[in-house]
Amino acid sequence: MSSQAKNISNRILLYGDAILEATDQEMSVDPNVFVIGLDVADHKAILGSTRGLVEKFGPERVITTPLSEDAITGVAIGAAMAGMRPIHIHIRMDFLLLCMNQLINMAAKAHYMYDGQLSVPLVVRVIVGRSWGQGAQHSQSLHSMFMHVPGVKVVAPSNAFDAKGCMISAVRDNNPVVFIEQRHLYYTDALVPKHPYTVEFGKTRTVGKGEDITIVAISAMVIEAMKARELVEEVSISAEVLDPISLVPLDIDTIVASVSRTKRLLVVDNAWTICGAGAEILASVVESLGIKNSIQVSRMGFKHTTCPATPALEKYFYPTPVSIAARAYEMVWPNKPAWAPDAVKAEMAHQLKFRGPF
Amino acid sequence: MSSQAKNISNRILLYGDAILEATDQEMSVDPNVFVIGLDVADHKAILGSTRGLVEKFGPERVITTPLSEDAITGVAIGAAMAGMRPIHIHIRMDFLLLCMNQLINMAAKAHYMYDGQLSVPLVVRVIVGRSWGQGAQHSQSLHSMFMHVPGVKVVAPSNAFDAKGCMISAVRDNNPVVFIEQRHLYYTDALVPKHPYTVEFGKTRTVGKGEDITIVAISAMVIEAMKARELVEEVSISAEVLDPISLVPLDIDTIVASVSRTKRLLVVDNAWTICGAGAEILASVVESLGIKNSIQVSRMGFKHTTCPATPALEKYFYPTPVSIAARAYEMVWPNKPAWAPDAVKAEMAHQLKFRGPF
Amino acid sequence: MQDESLEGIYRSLRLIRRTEEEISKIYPTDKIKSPVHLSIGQEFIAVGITSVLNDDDIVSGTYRGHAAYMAAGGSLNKMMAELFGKADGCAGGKGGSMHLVDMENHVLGCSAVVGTTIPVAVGYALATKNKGSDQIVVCFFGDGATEEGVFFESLNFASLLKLPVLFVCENNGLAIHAPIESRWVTKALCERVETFDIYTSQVADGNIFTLRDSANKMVENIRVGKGPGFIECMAYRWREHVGPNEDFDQGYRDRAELRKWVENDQMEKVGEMLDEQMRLSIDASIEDDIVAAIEYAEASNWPDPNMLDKNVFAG
Amino acid sequence: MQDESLEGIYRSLRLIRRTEEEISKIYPTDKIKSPVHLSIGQEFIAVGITSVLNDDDIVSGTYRGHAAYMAAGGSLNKMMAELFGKADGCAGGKGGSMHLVDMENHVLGCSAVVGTTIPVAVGYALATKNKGSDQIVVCFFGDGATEEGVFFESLNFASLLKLPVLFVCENNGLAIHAPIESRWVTKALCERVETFDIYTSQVADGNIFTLRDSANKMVENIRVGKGPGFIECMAYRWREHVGPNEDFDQGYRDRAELRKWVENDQMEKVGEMLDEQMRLSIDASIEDDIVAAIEYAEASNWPDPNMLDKNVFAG
Ligand SMILES: Cc1ncc(C[n+]2csc(CCOP(=O)(O)OP(=O)(O)O)c2C)c(N)n1
Ligand SMILES: Cc1ncc(C[n+]2csc(CCOP(=O)(O)OP(=O)(O)O)c2C)c(N)n1
Ligand SMILES: [Mg+2]
Ligand SMILES: [Mg+2]
Repeated sequence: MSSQAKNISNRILLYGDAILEATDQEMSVDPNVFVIGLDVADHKAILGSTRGLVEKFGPERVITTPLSEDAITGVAIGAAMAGMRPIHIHIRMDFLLLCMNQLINMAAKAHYMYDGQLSVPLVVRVIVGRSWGQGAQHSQSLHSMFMHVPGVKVVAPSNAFDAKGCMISAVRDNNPVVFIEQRHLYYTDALVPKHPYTVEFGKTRTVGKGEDITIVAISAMVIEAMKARELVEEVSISAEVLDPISLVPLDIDTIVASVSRTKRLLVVDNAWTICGAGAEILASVVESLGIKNSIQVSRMGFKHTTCPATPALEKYFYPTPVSIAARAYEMVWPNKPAWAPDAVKAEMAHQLKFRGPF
Repeated sequence: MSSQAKNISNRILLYGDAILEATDQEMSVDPNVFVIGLDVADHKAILGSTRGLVEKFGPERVITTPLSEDAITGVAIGAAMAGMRPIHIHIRMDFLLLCMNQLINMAAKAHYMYDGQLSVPLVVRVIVGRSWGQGAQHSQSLHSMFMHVPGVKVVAPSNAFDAKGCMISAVRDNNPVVFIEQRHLYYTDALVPKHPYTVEFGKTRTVGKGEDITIVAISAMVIEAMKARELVEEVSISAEVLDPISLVPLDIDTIVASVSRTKRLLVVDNAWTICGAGAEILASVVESLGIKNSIQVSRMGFKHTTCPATPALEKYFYPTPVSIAARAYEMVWPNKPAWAPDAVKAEMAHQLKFRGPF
Repeated sequence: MQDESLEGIYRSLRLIRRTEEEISKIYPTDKIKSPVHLSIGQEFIAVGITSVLNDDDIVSGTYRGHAAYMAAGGSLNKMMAELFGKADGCAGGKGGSMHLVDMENHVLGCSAVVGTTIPVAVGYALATKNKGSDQIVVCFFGDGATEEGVFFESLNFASLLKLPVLFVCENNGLAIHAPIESRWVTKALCERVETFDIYTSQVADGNIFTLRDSANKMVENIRVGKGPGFIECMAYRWREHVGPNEDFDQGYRDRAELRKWVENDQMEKVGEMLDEQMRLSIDASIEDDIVAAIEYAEASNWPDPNMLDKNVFAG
Repeated sequence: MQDESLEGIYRSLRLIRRTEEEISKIYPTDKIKSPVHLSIGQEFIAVGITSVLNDDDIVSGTYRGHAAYMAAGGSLNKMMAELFGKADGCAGGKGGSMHLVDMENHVLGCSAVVGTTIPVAVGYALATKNKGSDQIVVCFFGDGATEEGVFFESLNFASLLKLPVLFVCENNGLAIHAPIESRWVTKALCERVETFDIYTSQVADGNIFTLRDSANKMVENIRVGKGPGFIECMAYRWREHVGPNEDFDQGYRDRAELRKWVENDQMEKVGEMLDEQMRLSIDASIEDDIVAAIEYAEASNWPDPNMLDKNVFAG
């Protein structure tokens, strides 16, 4: 209590509250920052992450919109071109498919196509759904589509600390930033300093040190990978877990350095793998290490199917601590018989506070 | 002349005429096949590839539409669900960004999400622009976005023969097929049998045999790669050039088999490389060869910038026979000084019949 | 499509209401593995419209699709099994509540992305017209869906080609919690739709017979090739946007509004027109059907894990 | 924004016409490295509208943007250099004819994807309103653009927030070669837009002064916070859709139509109102400007290869 009082600026904050605090702080210091989107001002407040903003800053700066994702994206782009800093929020990333034209043909290209005369300091916040029957159209994490196209930054903070720091960086960035928030992360918390701070894009974080294998995990998969890291300790495998935090820009050097040591690279993404972030990371690492430093590589991610609604199938759709641990084991001990972690430990690693409905 | 008369079914046909013939033949045998899109019935007839169809089949089967890509895609999907086989045409692939919601959230998922009760036999023809100031918004080839998502097939025939055979396969396929036609390919011709035939998806074609390096080239890059293959002969490099033809399904086995021999893999794509088809192919090959068969890998594609309009910059944007040859040389002889092909030969390899405007 | 006798209409209204009430009772047990968007209070729209259709007409609904699905005659057992995530569900458990489908009974697949089904329904109508069938397609959607650009694109195209489609906007004045005033600059939706040369009608009295009259006229026009029709039917969502409960304690709307609609509950009104005995026997048979559907869902197996990668592509 | 005297209007009309005529003469030499969508015959719209604007108002055009760019006062030299693909182009050669921009002179970036700029212009207007400035944004687009869903979404949102934007539809009856009858089920565009509570006016007589009157009233309303205005201005495209030539030999339209519009050529009409001497001196100075612009473009360097990867991201 007294230690908390001493260092009041270091509280435990939930993921959504961290985003809220970042937004609030940036709106307080910069009148150009505003929030726009469906349902940003209702009592659910985007899983609480916009709670209180409309009361504090008024409806002109927390703008509820009609169901018009395409136009509203264009509106946000136009406002950004005029010097404002919109934060456009989508309750599901799948809905970005309605505004790809504005995001890719306009936001990503404007600065280049107009040779620097215009820029688009726009944050696009998107929540990636999972479980409780989210199904095919409420579960997609489409970051690789944005990684593919020059001109958009992409961040996917895996914890509350990064969420706050990345949000402040995103708001201050002069480019469009797609900000990816996996739904389950809203049930996680972390120590979050009270003062505004930034997490710099393009710095891969080593979240767990290790010697035998490098696991690069993206977004919520960082949590799963950390649990897998515990599980493989049982069989004396020391796994290094890296969190790139930002996918554009991507700090590949830290990944390459780690893999040079461990000789094994496993990428675990919260998305499909084909042409995904994992394909990119594998390809980049292998290109950069060259033929002389040959390494073992593997990718995990969504099963390459549409996401099913029923939990009976959905449970096989995502990588889990168990499946990640098993894959890591296979890579480290390719010739030993297959191994799966102790059922009880695996179960514990599996647990999540979340339960449906959304 | 007499030999031509004997085998009249083997004519030289331009790329667009091959597509036209396939369309005509399929429309003739299957009343469910129809064409829909902007400008499909005007005198330019989509670079000639729909010439005469409206006169032959009437405006009910060659449907001109308003500028409403999103709805028209949905309309095509609905008609396909009802058993028809629409061919929806877009004069530029960039415009697919307006209908990603229908393509990805609906067409790609319907068969799975409705557990087989519905299917979407839809062909989406898209032309990829290049040169003459096409610039940022008329030059994108976004196939990797479609490769990423389960449920859509993707083909990119590199010559008139495959164009006809793939079009017939696409029309008969019970799934959405994105059919990619690079603009410059319209100036190429090939021997094309007159009778209807199919080119099966998922069969990588070896278009040039070689021993020292495997070059996988996509769409129009097959032509550039074949020219590069000639150029590197000068320095005694024997390059094997592979054309996957279809990217979904992708025949990786043929690629792996070739690379196992040559130990070198260069993918040349007509698109950006990050999270692109090249990343996927590199990652897949390396995963499947494992650590013991280490190989040299590299990717080429669009420079990772927005596409500039001016030819002064655009000429550095695309891989060319010269840059491909130079990269291949570097991979085969990493320790020799850099080499560039003879200027005159390079120039000849560079030539194209095309000149603007569109 | 559905029995248009009073009994038939009542049966349908009652079936939907009672099924959803049971769904909302079961929901807290977590047996239903899907978000549910209930139609309670809005059932009269789906029932009124489908009661004027032919058996082979096509119905397209939304993620709030239980009512349209049941009114069109979709299998109750399979719907319940779908909500339970079971193998015998109408989509083998892959769709859940938001993606109902029953092609045998002419229910097109529902979608969880607002507005997405509108052009798809138009495309289906293009096909039925081209095949020379006299099937029409009814496309249900909410007031929020009319804010999506694709709605206008679809109207224009459907009218240009005089396609046999009846658009039905279920205007419950809300999109999640956003009141219509925050989303529509005017209420002139019908006037707007008319500028596309589409017959329109607004049904504001919440009366299923007024709605049927409108629908009947529209459907007649559509069948003779006059092109699409559009009905805006005012309604009220009695429960929360998603989930089994009421939410009048959340402060974004007033229970007084609900009361007006409850007083005008079409299920009760139509029920009162029936002979008491008849009504009781219908009610009883509905309870049996629901119990049977729940038993069917409970007894159904979980989908086999190998179903995960089935049906990504059609053969 | 632009001199609203008769001389000013004439100067602007003549400048655009003559510049585009020169462009079409140069075009066959392949010095222009870009598809060109000429405004010849439609210049009066951009000129009429911009002549009622303030200097700091914002103009948003399309890929057919030469007229809007020049009328708004965009740099002629830089436009010509842009068409030539040179480093001194308004977009350093990266944009070409379809992506003109001149923020110094309040010309927002043009786009080659139809309809894309409409919501962007609305967003710019949101910002000017929020900043309390009395700038308004004029958003030009073609009849084809009104078929894209984003157009309606933009109207609704702009009107909901009463944003200071003037929508100007240049209705030339064609989208590439598709006549409006194949795309619009009715011509009731203004009526449709009015259902969004937006003031509208159709200018059908091809007269720049009628247009200015309409625009003046609209702009007045917009500036006092009454929200967006909408003008549909009928026009005719004298040249082919893209490229420097006429295309009456292609059979999709009739030269007789052209004749009517040529007889009513606003450049000539306004020119005739001027004192002969004055007119000649304006004409001469325009020729000088164009020659200078072409020289500027010719003399300008090609962009340095290292510009290829500059400005992908803003610093
Ligand atoms: C394109 C899209 N945007 C946002 C959402 C999130 N969402 C789900 S339902 C809904 C409200 C839709 O309102 P309405 O169309 O009136 O239907 P109702 O729920 O009232 O029946 C919203 C915004 C979505 N599913 N799809
Ligand atoms: C979204 C989109 N679809 C299609 C095209 C191809 N296209 C270029 S111009 C054009 C016609 C546009 O017509 P309109 O808006 O009336 O403008 P106009 O050319 O007549 O000035 C079309 C269809 C495009 N550029 N963008
Ligand atoms: Mg509603
Ligand atoms: Mg036009």
